[in-house]
Amino acid sequence: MKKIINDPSTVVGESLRGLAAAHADILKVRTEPAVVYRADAPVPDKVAVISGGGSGHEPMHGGFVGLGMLDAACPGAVFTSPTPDQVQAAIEHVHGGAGVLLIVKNYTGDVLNFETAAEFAEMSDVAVRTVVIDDDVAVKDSLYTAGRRGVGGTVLLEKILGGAAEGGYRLDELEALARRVISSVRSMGVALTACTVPHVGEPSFVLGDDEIEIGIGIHGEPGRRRVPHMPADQLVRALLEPILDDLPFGSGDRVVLFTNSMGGTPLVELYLAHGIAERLLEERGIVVERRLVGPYVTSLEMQGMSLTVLKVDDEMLRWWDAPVRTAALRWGA
Amino acid sequence: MKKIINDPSTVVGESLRGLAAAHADILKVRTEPAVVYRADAPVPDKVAVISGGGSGHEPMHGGFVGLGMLDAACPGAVFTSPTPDQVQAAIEHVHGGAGVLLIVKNYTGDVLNFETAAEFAEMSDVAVRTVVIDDDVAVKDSLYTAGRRGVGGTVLLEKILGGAAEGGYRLDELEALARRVISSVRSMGVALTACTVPHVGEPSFVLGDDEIEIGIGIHGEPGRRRVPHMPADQLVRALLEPILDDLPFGSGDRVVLFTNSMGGTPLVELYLAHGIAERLLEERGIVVERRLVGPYVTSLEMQGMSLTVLKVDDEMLRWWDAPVRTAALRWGA
Amino acid sequence: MSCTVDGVVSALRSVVAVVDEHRDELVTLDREIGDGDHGENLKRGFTAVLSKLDNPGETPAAVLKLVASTLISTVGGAAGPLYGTAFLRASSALGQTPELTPESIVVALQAALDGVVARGKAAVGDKTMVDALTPAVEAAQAASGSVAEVLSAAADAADQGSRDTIPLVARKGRASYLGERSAGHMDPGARSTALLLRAFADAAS
Amino acid sequence: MSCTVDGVVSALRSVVAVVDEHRDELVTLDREIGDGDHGENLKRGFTAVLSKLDNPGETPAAVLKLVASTLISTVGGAAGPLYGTAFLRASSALGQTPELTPESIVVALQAALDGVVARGKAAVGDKTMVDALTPAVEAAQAASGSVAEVLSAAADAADQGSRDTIPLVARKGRASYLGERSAGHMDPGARSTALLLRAFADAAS
Ligand SMILES: Nc1ncnc2c1ncn2[C@@H]1O[C@H](COP(=O)(O)OP(=O)(O)O)[C@@H](O)[C@H]1O
Ligand SMILES: Nc1ncnc2c1ncn2[C@@H]1O[C@H](COP(=O)(O)OP(=O)(O)O)[C@@H](O)[C@H]1O
Ligand SMILES: [Mg+2]
Ligand SMILES: [Mg+2]
Ligand SMILES: [Mg+2]
Ligand SMILES: [Mg+2]
Repeated sequence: MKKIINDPSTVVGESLRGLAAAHADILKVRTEPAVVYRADAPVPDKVAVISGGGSGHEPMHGGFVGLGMLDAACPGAVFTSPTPDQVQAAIEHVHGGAGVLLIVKNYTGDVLNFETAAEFAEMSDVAVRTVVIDDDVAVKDSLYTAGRRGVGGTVLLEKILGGAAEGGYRLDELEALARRVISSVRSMGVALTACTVPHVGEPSFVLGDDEIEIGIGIHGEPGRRRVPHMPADQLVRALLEPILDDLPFGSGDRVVLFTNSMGGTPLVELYLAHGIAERLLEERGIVVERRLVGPYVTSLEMQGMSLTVLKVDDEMLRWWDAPVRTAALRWGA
Repeated sequence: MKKIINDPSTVVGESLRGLAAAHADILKVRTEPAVVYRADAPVPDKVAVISGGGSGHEPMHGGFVGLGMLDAACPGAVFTSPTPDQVQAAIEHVHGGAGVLLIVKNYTGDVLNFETAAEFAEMSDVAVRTVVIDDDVAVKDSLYTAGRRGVGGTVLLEKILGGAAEGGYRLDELEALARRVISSVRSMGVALTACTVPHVGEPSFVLGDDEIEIGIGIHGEPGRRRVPHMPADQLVRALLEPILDDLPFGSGDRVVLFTNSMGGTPLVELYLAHGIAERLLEERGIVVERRLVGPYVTSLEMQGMSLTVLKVDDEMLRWWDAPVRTAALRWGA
Repeated sequence: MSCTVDGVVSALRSVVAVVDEHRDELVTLDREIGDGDHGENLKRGFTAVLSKLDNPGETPAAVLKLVASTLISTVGGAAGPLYGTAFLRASSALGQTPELTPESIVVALQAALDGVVARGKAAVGDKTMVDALTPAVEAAQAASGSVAEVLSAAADAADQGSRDTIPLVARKGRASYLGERSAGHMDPGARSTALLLRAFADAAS
Repeated sequence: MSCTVDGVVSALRSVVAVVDEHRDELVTLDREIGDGDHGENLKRGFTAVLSKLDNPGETPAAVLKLVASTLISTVGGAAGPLYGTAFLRASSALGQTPELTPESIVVALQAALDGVVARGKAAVGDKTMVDALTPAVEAAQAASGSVAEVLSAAADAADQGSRDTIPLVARKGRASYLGERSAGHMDPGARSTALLLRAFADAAS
């Protein structure tokens, strides 16, 4: 394992120090327990939006902390959900009197840890609402699974909610908007290579020279099926069709298209894939209103990509377009 | 070779289509010959700033086209400098009557191709100046080499010049500023893994499981020396010391620190390295005024990083801070 | 072991050692059908527990509560809240008793299982730690004899329960994403439950 | 070959075939001490040349000018402007002559070399295409006989010159970044120069 680290057990802490040094105008970091929070937190009378999850998905979530997006992020160990006391510390630190919205990706660990924290917060009279995002169509959503995973859609959700919170939405309104976004967003991903978790030291799965894994999550977990590698035209179709068929999306729908790199896929490939996705959507009469292209929800150095499609309306677009000033996403500010 | 492409010979063209689709509000793409240019070009009475180089370094340069940075970028084949007619087309397309500044990275191919284009432009009465950036301290600068390579410093140069051009600098002033930036910036890089050029199909060099290559360029070319992998503290020092000793940088100097990923290194590692670099600079009494952290000058999927340090003054900082609105760098706009 | 605070503390020290020793095995199991962090998560948690055992409190319940809160705040993932809840409920079930008895062990184990089920909503057969803990509780109830004998029966049953997870298709936790591909592997949480119980049983004998 | 336009065009067709055939070899040489694109660059360039050979113009000079401008606008890298300049200067040197002679070949080769040196500023021994082209010009000047014989002498000398680059430490181009590590490898541009001249010589005989 070759990584730019000193010691697997100090990776997250040391990385957070670098993050804080790099973006002192936007965010601050506290440790024990680890929380990344807005430099100007708490923002009085604004609903605080908090998220978190395992590390290794950078820039998610720490890179989305700042004006118009998250008030705080709770980074767990690599690929491990954070602990309740991180979430509690985040709540105490950033709540501005108008309540807190917790954005949780649907994994058993994340759900349980955030749930515990929410119970504590309620005891100290902070109004807390939790929304769980589960946009990954690769996972069968049934009574017999832990349900769909939260993946790329999380970025779109955090941007839109962060914008609306900054714009004055009350907790109820924000929760309602969150639920609409969650029910309108779908994603699917593919891995060309596996990634190596620092404390494991070996790739999380092994793919042959000409094999790819379709339907992977973002934690290096194996996917739904292993198939021979294919040309980009076919690959993008293999990701996009299950997404479109699921909601379903149809002619005339307005969408945000998010083409995400899993980390190790170069931009030259990612833009190529994005161009194909745009064309396929156009063929179906689906109108791409906004797009996001880049490595935003990653799995360390994994090569691969995911597509996320969100069916939008004017309200969502308004908050998507609203100013944002974070380490990873920035416009209008 | 597993890549998200259809055919090695169409990679650049297809990728540019995706870039254009993703950022129609910022840039446009023309083909045959390929040029990425500002959506609002030509900007009347502004010096046009043009750069270019081989593809495979994305987001450089296409991702830096837009308000406050480049007016046009000329993308060559992967790792191959563009041809003169691309540069000529760019000049024709974006010059707004106040002359053109060409930013060329110091590689024989780039220098020769831009030189040819500049000759043609002079014939058609467009005032053209060329500056050549050569910031890579890994290469010995002597009469017996092609001179130092242009690497990470290019981003800082393009941002500062783009800001100043937008701010009304005349061609002479801009050229003078460029020469000052070039003489004040130094870089050095390391590869943990090689990258694979699509039309080659195999890695450009082979590193052992515990080997790294110090002093690499950005074209997958081998570096100065191959050494056993080392902890991040040591690695960052091995990159930073030759930089600091070269200019040299000393106590009290004000700098911009740019911690760059070669593409495949995850942000969690990059921020960790950035934190170390900040600490080492602080120990030497060097004041970090601004920082940039991310994959901006890449070598496809190569894992590795580079450090760039620019000694700044108030004039440079002013244009660094000026609004920029491009696909890859954006603030204040 | 003595069944006072001191005995519980020294049992916990062996638990820490066992987790340490089996860290890689648990990582490997979790890589196969999960995300490879279970061994590391537990190691981080129990290492933190170890650092607190010098001030364990007055009663067995107090020690277990300390373990619970430490695990909750250091383990993360699914296992953190689940094991945390298990120890917390076991602690509550013990009340102020200064010394553990075979009966109190049974009550504590049952409370732990109830806690895990309440939090994680898993049933037997879902391929989780519940598949080790459920037979362990049943065996403890059926066992007679000393604390050591009760714990040993529980550990044996948990061990068998963890093996029985191998053919199962997961329906809870991260392994459930794999669908049919989760069959053929032992559940890491069931394995760690068996290891923990074995360590307690060994310490008691 | 005939030494009229038709002959030059058919020679160029064989050049294209040779470049195609040796594309991988040139890529490999360039990977070792450069960036691995030389074979691909020339292939792209000469493929473009091929597509233009149906309207070659009236004189040998016109064909070479067409080759020059096509290479300049399609090859990129160092080789594009250098080979482009070489063909452009050779074209100028030929003037309006309708048919090549042994003497005009010598003049054209000399002009090509001068152009490459003017653009690239490399001297013999710097480990570049100049190390193949310089001995080629000298051999052509010394040779007597037909166009075929002159070109053949040039090709032989270029071949030897390219081999002689192996032990050299590069002082120009991308290979110079490697310092001492560039020794032990043949320069890709010297090799392609030798291949081009060989293809012309073979076509002429
Ligand atoms: N809903 C649940 N109920 C009971 N146990 C569960 C549940 N979900 C997961 N587990 C247990 O947690 C173990 C995984 O723990 P761990 O790897 O530490 O967390 P994560 O899955 O978040 O990475 C599984 O092997 C399983 O035994
Ligand atoms: N200054 C120079 N003068 C003459 N030939 C040169 C010079 N620099 C490079 N070359 C030639 O160009 C060849 C490399 O061409 P190519 O790989 O196509 O371009 P690049 O180096 O830009 O990738 C070298 O092998 C060398 O023969
Ligand atoms: Mg986990
Ligand atoms: Mg090249
Ligand atoms: Mg796990
Ligand atoms: Mg080359």
